Amino acid sequence: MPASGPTLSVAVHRGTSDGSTLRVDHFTVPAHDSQTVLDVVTWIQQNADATLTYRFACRVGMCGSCAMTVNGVARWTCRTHVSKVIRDGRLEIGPLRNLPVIKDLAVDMDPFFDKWAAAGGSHAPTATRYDPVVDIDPQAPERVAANAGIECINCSVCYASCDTVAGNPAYLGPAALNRAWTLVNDLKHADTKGVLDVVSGSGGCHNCHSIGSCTALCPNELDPLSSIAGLKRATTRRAFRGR
Amino acid sequence: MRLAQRSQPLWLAHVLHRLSGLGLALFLPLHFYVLGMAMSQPERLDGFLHWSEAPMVKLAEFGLVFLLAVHLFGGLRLLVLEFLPWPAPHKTLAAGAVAGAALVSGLFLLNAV
Amino acid sequence: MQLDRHDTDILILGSGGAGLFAALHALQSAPQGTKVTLAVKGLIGKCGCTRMVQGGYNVSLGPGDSVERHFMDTIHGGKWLPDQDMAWKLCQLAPERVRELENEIGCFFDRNPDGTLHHKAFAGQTADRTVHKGDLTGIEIINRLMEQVLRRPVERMQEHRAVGLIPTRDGAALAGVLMIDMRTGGFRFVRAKAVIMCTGGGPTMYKYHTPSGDKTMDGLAMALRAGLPLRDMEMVQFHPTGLLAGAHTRMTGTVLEEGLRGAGGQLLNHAGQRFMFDYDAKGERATRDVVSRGIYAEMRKANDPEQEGVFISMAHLGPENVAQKFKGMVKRCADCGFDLAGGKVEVVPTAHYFMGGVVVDPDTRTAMEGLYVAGEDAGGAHGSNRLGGNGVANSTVFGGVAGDTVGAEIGKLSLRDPDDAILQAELARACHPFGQTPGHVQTLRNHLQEAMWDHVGVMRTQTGLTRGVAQVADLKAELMHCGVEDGSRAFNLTWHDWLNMASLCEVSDVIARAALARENSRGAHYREDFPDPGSLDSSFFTVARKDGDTVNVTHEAVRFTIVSPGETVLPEGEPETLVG
Amino acid sequence: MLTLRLYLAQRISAMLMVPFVIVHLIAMIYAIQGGLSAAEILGRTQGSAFWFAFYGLFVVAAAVHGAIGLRVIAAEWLRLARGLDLLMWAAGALFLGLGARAVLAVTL
Ligand SMILES: Cc1cc2nc3c(=O)[nH]c(=O)nc-3n(C[C@H](O)[C@H](O)[C@H](O)COP(=O)(O)OP(=O)(O)OC[C@H]3O[C@@H](n4cnc5c(N)ncnc54)[C@H](O)[C@@H]3O)c2cc1C
Ligand code: HEM
Ligand code: SF4
Ligand code: F3S
Ligand code: FES
Repeated sequence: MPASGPTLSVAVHRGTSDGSTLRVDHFTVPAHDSQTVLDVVTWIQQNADATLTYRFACRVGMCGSCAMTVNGVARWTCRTHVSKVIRDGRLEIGPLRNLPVIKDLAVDMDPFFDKWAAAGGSHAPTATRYDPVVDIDPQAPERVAANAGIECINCSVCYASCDTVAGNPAYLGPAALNRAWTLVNDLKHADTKGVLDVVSGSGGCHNCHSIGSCTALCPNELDPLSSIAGLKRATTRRAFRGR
Repeated sequence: MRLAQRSQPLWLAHVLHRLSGLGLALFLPLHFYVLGMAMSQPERLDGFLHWSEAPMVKLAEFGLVFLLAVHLFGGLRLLVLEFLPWPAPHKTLAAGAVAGAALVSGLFLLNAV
Repeated sequence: MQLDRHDTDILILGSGGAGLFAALHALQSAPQGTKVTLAVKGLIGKCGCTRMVQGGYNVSLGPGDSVERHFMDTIHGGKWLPDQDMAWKLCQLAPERVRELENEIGCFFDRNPDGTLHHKAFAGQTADRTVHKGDLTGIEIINRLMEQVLRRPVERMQEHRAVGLIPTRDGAALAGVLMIDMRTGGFRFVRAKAVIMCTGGGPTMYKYHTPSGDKTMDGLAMALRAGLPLRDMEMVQFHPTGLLAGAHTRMTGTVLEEGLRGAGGQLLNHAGQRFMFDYDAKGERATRDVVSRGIYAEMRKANDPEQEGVFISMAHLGPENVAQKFKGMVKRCADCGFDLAGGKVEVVPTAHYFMGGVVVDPDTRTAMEGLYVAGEDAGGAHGSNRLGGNGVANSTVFGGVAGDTVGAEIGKLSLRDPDDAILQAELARACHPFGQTPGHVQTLRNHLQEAMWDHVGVMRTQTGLTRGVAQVADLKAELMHCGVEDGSRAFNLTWHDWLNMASLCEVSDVIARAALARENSRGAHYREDFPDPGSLDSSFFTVARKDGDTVNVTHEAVRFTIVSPGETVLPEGEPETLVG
Repeated sequence: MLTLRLYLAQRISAMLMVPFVIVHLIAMIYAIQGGLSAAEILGRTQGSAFWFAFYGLFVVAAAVHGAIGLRVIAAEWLRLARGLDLLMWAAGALFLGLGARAVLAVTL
């Protein structure tokens, strides 16, 4: 489709992880005032190349399915305005790093969620649906710490940005460890010991080198770096208490 | 694609710390070896130390102290980050560490020349 | 054609609040060793609308509140059309479900300073009863549920799209579901003793809409083709303030939260003047349907292609104050280039929720053995309008109920063989676009969205609806000639756009016909030619059924099994409302 | 591939080395004034129980710390999976062996 008016020059990484069909395609996309990177990708699929694959769902930054690498940085594309990331009228868009590519811009997120589960990432109850909801002081330090990390949309931006994940495939990664930290601070959680055990294992929190790309890039402004430091302290304290 | 996320200060601090650690680890055996000469062949040690007057060797020496200083302050930064539950201004900490390292190695350089 | 065949005991479609709760409860209540499979169009927990819930969850756990009060508010909100047994079950089980979420699933609902659960006020309710986690309640609920499901032995079929419900040869029972494994593009037929359908409706056939992009009425289209009765299909809820940012951005239509109006936000028309007081004494604070109609009327009056919508303005409340109180909203607007705190943002009513759905009993059973439906796909609980906060309550309550019901009944159910003719017909239907010359699916979708918005939208007339029915039929025919390139079918989004469009066309037709069949105005359904609500005592709901190639809509009387118009179940002496 | 135990060993040795390195750095800055000679070094350190303990502990800490550090780098940058333990112990032994020899040479 010929475009009149201002345009963007967009390079899109195509293909699958097996590498057989990897290539970069170039497109010219009409530019608009309110335009997100997801809109650019959508325009290409709808108007220029019907075979382009990408993933999105909510389109407002809640589901964390639309993350891609944009001009070298992992971002949620539905909430990334083009003007914020464009360089010299150019966009380069690829799949997230550190995860297998299914096709084009869609990655397989299973390893990310497998690690989420492996880091002990789910609540173990201390009460049932027949018990009243317990009172929790919203100012209790544990609750404050847990609240600070709980609103993760599991978008994998941090995971894709972490060089430790890139170098060490066993490393659980920032998001899973951030969730583990919220569980350690969950006053209702029955298995704090279990969480501290798994995050002390070979893929655990001690592999983190505080590189901080996770905290710098989390679109929800969470701070996995500090959460992981919290886990390091908690496990160290426990080691010295000899339990 | 160039990984632009790597231009953030904490990433640079990490790489600097790693490279300095690696440099130290590679240099250390050499350093020990040279000092070990004091036991068997003190004259060769002296010979070696004479070289150290040479500009090249001076530069290398300065480099080592620099590495040690960088690694020391980088390491202190990490230890503070991990063991003291300080809130977020990690970047300031990183900058401070670099400044400290520059100070020490600068001092050393001044003394050496 | 290559068709992979697979068997399971319990197959769940969709991973919103309904699907995930169905999975957890099925595992709890079915005999040991029962195989549970979760198939979903996106990734588990990362698609659908439950995740997008902002406001919160209605539950009568607050001081002075009661199940009776919640029930009466639901009946009043639904203008006496809800199925009363379903509405009662919704209100009755909500407390248990919230305690389950908090105590067993591990949700962090917000607390009062004294440590008790915080309940906030939501429009149209006589008590503060909406529990929440900030304004991202859905993320909290779905993330915690997803974690619980991921660590349990549930067979996962992610990025699997259901395309057809395949009955047995005698048509009395469901044999299984035909699916596309989206990643490979291959077909898969999954037989199951029981299927729980939780695909979540989703009125995305409107020009402006809020739901997640994966929701395109697939479930209701499949149910319709399988001959199941659908009720309340004219009932589409519009949220008054959707963001308007142009046709080229997926941001358009997304919700600006209700609380903005509640806090004093002003709506300004094209002349820059407030107008809501012309329509209702409560001004901007009137209920969703009233405000939506007010905005729509102003838009129509101005008829300005340069500025379609109206503006919401918050600046008079102090930009810093707004930025602090509505942090998430202000940031969301800023991300797409608008200044909500200090400037004005263009808004428009946006299709938000679908009250209509498959006819079910209060235990989620349908007319077809082996098929259970829960969540937004099921009709009845809300009648003509859904209270804010009752949507996620509905999906989680009935998802759990479905899991329990199926778990208890699974022992009596067995695997059945499909009607091969129907299976082949559904396969052919899904592959239809590959036999046509490639066209531009998106253009057709745009036309459908325009047609539904113009003729079957916020305000309706017989002429408009008739035109709507005709236009939808034309688009359906056009779609049948619009092909998709048959290169690789693996993760071929354009093929799925075509299938989405097919579902939307089928259901749009039913919406328009049901709207024609209701010649009065109730809740979300407003007929300019019949503005009267009609007599409450003779309230009826519409039931649509596929009959050959057409859809027939009939009326059925609402049964007042618990309370009749003019009565209340609140104990004597209870105040009318607890909110001041 | 860092577990809690390796992590603790690396961090504790690092903390231990902080005063060592600072003292060593000051000593070096002081010592190089006017050039270095074997006699000068040996004159300061030989026969001193303090310097023996100081450098002895320093070497042990550095051996532990450096060996674990190399293990991490090998894992992440060279993608070694097996042989990590071997590498770590070998590096540690080398540091310790050469270091012990050096300490003995300058303090005995
Ligand atoms: C922006 C927004 C805000 C909202 N805020 C509130 C609120 O504050 N309070 C409230 O009570 N309600 C709210 N709602 C409504 C609420 O989200 C819904 O009522 C409820 O979550 C529906 O749950 P569900 O499980 O039925 O469907 P969903 O959560 O939508 O899940 C549907 C699932 O089915 C899958 N699916 C769809 N088609 C297929 C197919 N063909 N094959 C396989 N899988 C398929 C989808 O991918 C998804 O996983 C809001 C809705 C929106 C859009
Ligand atoms: C003042 C003394 C020292 C301090 C405070 C210190 C501190 C640290 C810390 C905290 C780390 C962990 C970094 C991470 O996990 O990212 C580290 C790593 C390392 N250190 Fe040191 N160190 C010191 C001295 C030394 C010495 C003398 C050597 C030389 C053998 C050395 C070699 C290394 C190596 C090779 C690493 C691994 C680098 C990496 O993982 O990135 N360190 N140091
Ligand atoms: S921590 Fe932030 S970046 Fe990481 S997955 Fe969660 S929301 Fe995404
Ligand atoms: S980027 Fe990676 S190394 Fe740690 S601080 Fe964040 S997880
Ligand atoms: S599409 Fe949901 S976060 Fe972007």
